[in-house]
Amino acid sequence: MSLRAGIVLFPGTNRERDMAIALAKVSGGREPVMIWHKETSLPPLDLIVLPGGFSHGDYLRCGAMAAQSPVMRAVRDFAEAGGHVLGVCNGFQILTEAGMLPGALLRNAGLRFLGQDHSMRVEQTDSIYTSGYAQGQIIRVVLAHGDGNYFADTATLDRLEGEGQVAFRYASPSGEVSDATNPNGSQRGIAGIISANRRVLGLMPHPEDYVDPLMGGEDGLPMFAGIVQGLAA
Amino acid sequence: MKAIVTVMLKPGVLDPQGRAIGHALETLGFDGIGDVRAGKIIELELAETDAGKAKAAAEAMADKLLANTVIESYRVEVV
Amino acid sequence: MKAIVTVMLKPGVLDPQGRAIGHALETLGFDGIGDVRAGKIIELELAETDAGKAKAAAEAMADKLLANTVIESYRVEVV
Amino acid sequence: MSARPVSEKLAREFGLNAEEWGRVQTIMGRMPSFTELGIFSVMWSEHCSYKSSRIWLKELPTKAEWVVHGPGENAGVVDIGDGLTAIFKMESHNHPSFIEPYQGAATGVGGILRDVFTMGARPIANLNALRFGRPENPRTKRVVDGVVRGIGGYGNCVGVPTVGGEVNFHAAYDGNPLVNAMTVGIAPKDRIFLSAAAGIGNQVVYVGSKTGRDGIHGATMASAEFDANSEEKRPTVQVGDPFTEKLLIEACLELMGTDAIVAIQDMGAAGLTSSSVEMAGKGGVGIQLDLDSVPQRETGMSAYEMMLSESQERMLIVLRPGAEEIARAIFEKWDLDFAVIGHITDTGRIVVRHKGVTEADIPLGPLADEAPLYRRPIQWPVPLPVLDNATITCTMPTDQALLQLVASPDLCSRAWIASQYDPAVGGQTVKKPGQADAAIVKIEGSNRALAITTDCTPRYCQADPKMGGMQAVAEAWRNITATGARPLAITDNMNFGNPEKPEIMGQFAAAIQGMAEACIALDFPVVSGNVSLYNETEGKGILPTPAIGGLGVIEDAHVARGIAIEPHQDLVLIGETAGWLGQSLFLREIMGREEGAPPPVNLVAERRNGDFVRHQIAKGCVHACHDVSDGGLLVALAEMALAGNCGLALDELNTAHATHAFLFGEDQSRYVIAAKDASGLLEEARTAGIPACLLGRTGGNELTFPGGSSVSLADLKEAHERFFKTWMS
Ligand SMILES: Nc1ncnc2c1ncn2[C@@H]1O[C@H](COP(=O)(O)OP(=O)(O)O)[C@@H](O)[C@H]1O
Ligand SMILES: [Mg+2]
Repeated sequence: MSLRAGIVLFPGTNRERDMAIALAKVSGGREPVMIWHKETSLPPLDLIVLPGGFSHGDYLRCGAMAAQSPVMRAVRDFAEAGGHVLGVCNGFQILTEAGMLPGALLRNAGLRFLGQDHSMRVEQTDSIYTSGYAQGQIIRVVLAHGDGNYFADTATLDRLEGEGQVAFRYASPSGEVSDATNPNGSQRGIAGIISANRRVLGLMPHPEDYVDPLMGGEDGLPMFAGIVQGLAA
Repeated sequence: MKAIVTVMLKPGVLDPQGRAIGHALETLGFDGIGDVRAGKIIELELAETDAGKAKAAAEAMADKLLANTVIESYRVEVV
Repeated sequence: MKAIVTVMLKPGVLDPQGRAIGHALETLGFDGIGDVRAGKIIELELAETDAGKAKAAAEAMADKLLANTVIESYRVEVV
Repeated sequence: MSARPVSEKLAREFGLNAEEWGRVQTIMGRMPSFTELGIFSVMWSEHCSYKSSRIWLKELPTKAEWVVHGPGENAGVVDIGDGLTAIFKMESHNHPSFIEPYQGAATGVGGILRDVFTMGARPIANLNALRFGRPENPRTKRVVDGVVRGIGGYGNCVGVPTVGGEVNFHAAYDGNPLVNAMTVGIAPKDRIFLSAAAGIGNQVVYVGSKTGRDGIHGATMASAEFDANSEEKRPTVQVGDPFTEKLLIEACLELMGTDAIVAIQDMGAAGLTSSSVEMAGKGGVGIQLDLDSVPQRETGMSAYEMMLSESQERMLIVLRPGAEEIARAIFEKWDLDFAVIGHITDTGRIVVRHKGVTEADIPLGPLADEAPLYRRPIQWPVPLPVLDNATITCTMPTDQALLQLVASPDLCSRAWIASQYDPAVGGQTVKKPGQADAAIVKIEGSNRALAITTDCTPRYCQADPKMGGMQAVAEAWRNITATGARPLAITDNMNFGNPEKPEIMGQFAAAIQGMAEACIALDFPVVSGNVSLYNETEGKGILPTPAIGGLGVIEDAHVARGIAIEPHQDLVLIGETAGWLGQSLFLREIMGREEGAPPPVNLVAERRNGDFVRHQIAKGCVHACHDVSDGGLLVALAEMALAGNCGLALDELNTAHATHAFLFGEDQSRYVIAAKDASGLLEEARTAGIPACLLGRTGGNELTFPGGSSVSLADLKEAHERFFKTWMS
């Protein structure tokens, strides 16, 4: 099946190619459409991706200005109508700034940009994004962010945990989750969360950068394969 | 008029930057340093000449864009 | 006492952040927006109880660490 | 700055000497205006005119079948096959980075990116070659922190992966850190954009950011020594805006997809002045600028200020007739300034108009051709004498010496730095920092990949500038070779002290000679570069540092090798080992001596050994490969073990040399190869007359040395990672 995916381009977006390559890889080479942030309506799509980058330079707060883009109204409508939206890194920040996912992403606790590999644990598998993994599976991903420190108040965190909305947590390669395995100070080691209806996922790490052993790994591939499978069903 | 919007993290939100600054100041030999909080300040030149209206406008800007009220609080001053 | 250090880019120094904020506010439909400058604010709790001394200490901190005086200027207020 | 009376005194202040001032007056045939004097002074600064270095740079070989554009353009261009070219250059931002480390380094990255995309290339990789003062110097830490943050802050935001570089520490850089940034881009061979203006009447268009009073006289500052008053030069610091740069890249590449552009040039050092003078000068035409139309960030700017401003993220374009609307629409889409600020004339002059006044009217030919050119007095360096190994008795056990070496600032893990950069954005990075001797970046949509490295060993250059220059080129060639790629060409960044001192000019000339010999012997021409002189503070110069940025190509990225070993493999050493300890890190770090001649490079052996290694990799006989450089053989082996998280055991040595000399000597042209079964490779080496010997086997959790001592991988890793962790905590 060929996936109709759209990638939103904000000024300063820079991981749209990485994402397009990953999506094309699982959809028989079909390239996703690129959607400019000034658009107000969307073509028919199965999936919208908000990719990584530094939208508007990450000035003021990461994702804050992008969340106010004209296109975001259409993205929100799409999600409210049950559409699937994936936000990675800057895309995750935009989703929280737009209020489409709870919480916020603060400056990394170490106050430095993190450009490195890290492991994360798959915390739930009942979404198209996570169904390709086993519960508790440890996957290796690329981190590339300065503001990935997930914050929400305790009530929100408890609700997310209770509803199975914590999708990924930072972990050691052997699967432990502790302060020592938390690269950026995120509350409860949260690397990604999913909406209650399991259709909107936001995560800081970059699964799209590990879809080819040549580039160092393919632990991200099951996410994209799962998306295609899920949306074909 | 000029509106000055000061944006600080809310009290319950950990402020690693403030903490790092406090730590660095101590390392530099300054003492008697308690809590340190880091925030942002945005100074806006506004065409508006009525102080009340300018303040209201700046507050609207803060609500909409300048502050993220999930984690931040703000105050507006008009000069 | 509490010292509030406000750090802004010196006049004439490019402020890409301020520019982007101004632009975003215009896109959001706010009008009459002139120059926008973005800066930092650092609030310090100090054990010092003498206002003059607290101010002097905060100024020393700003010179040494809080401001990059090559491109930034600061002001200190004690409350 | 308001206009001041023009006089010889002012000319001096602007950095022109008496003779140059005389020449300005002759060219003009009258007293120049304030703005005109400003234009002459920046165009004739060392930074823009290469007046001390040009005659020597001519000695570098610049041609090969695969060279499309050599030095003279914004960046060098080489053919990499499949109708594509790689466009690359390295550039220094040394002085700004000392004054304001974050912004200095950031704008350095921004500047070199523009040199590359101005030619039509999409930037695909950044590298940086950094030299800092002693870690003990309290200032060094702040400089390192700021420079690393600045490089990351800019490169990460523009979305170009930072894939490599190098770092050294030495007291000679205490007051003069070096920040050399390199960018590599890719462009179709038939869509390369040059800067020579053409077409009388064509519009000259300004795009990007607005002009402010930033960095006025930056070019002259970069051409002056620091003194105790250099604090006062601080207002020339520029702030970079990587967000605008990202938009500028996209907008320029979009415009380059149309046929709107006749010529395009970034505004680098000396901004509007050098870009307009160079474009018109190269095209043999004239140019008229109307400064009233220049997008301005500040009010009341004078012609002088606008002509000399070094505000970042700006470009100058000559458009084809009728292309204005297409171009304007693209830049408006990307929210960038766009303004027609002049036109091409047939006068052979640059004419600058502002508020109805002609502020400058200068003949371009003389401004460029009659620019001063100096054959400065030279005192040729006397290389240090060869160190007698017999004077080195080492009682430190091998394991301890290794641990101490890998923990030293020049050899320790660079992960603390590299992990603040995004190495992966773009999704094409095959080998990231630390994984291979050269970074490997694939070309999207193809199996082809580039191998990219930066190299220089300044302590060798200090001891013998000619041999040091040769070694730097050879090491770049070797690092590319060790990945299996075919070396194509280099860019260079010549960082030296005050050229008015004969001994400094001697270092410069000797380094060039060594580089040229290596380039010729290795078919590795120079296609672009940069010269940074006057790297002195209060009369104290840096180590001569001819940084080399090397580029190679490999047809199939899958064939590229890294340095990581795995268990059950043979370890083979290729190349001759004489146990050369002079200028080695062992001598400095373990024996506390900085002495002797550097290891000689035998260019014939270099080429022969390298060609053999590359051939073996192409045949699939090599699992991992690492060149032997700083720290010698045992450090190379330790790095392979750390990269693969795999131990190794060395056989007893079969050598006449002392153990420490064999294990830590820095003889050149050597590689360590790990292979499943090395017997065939050893046999082929014997037949080909290549020195090769079996060193031992991989496996286990420790490194076992001749004599039986050992180090655990865990201890090795701890030692390797300790320095930055402790220093920066
Ligand atoms: N050391 C060098 N070796 C070879 N070419 C050089 C060297 N230094 C400068 N060049 C060449 O001289 C030209 C001018 O360089 P530069 O002034 O750095 O350019 P820009 O104006 O872009 O800063 C470029 O083509 C550059 O490649
Ligand atoms: Mg240039």
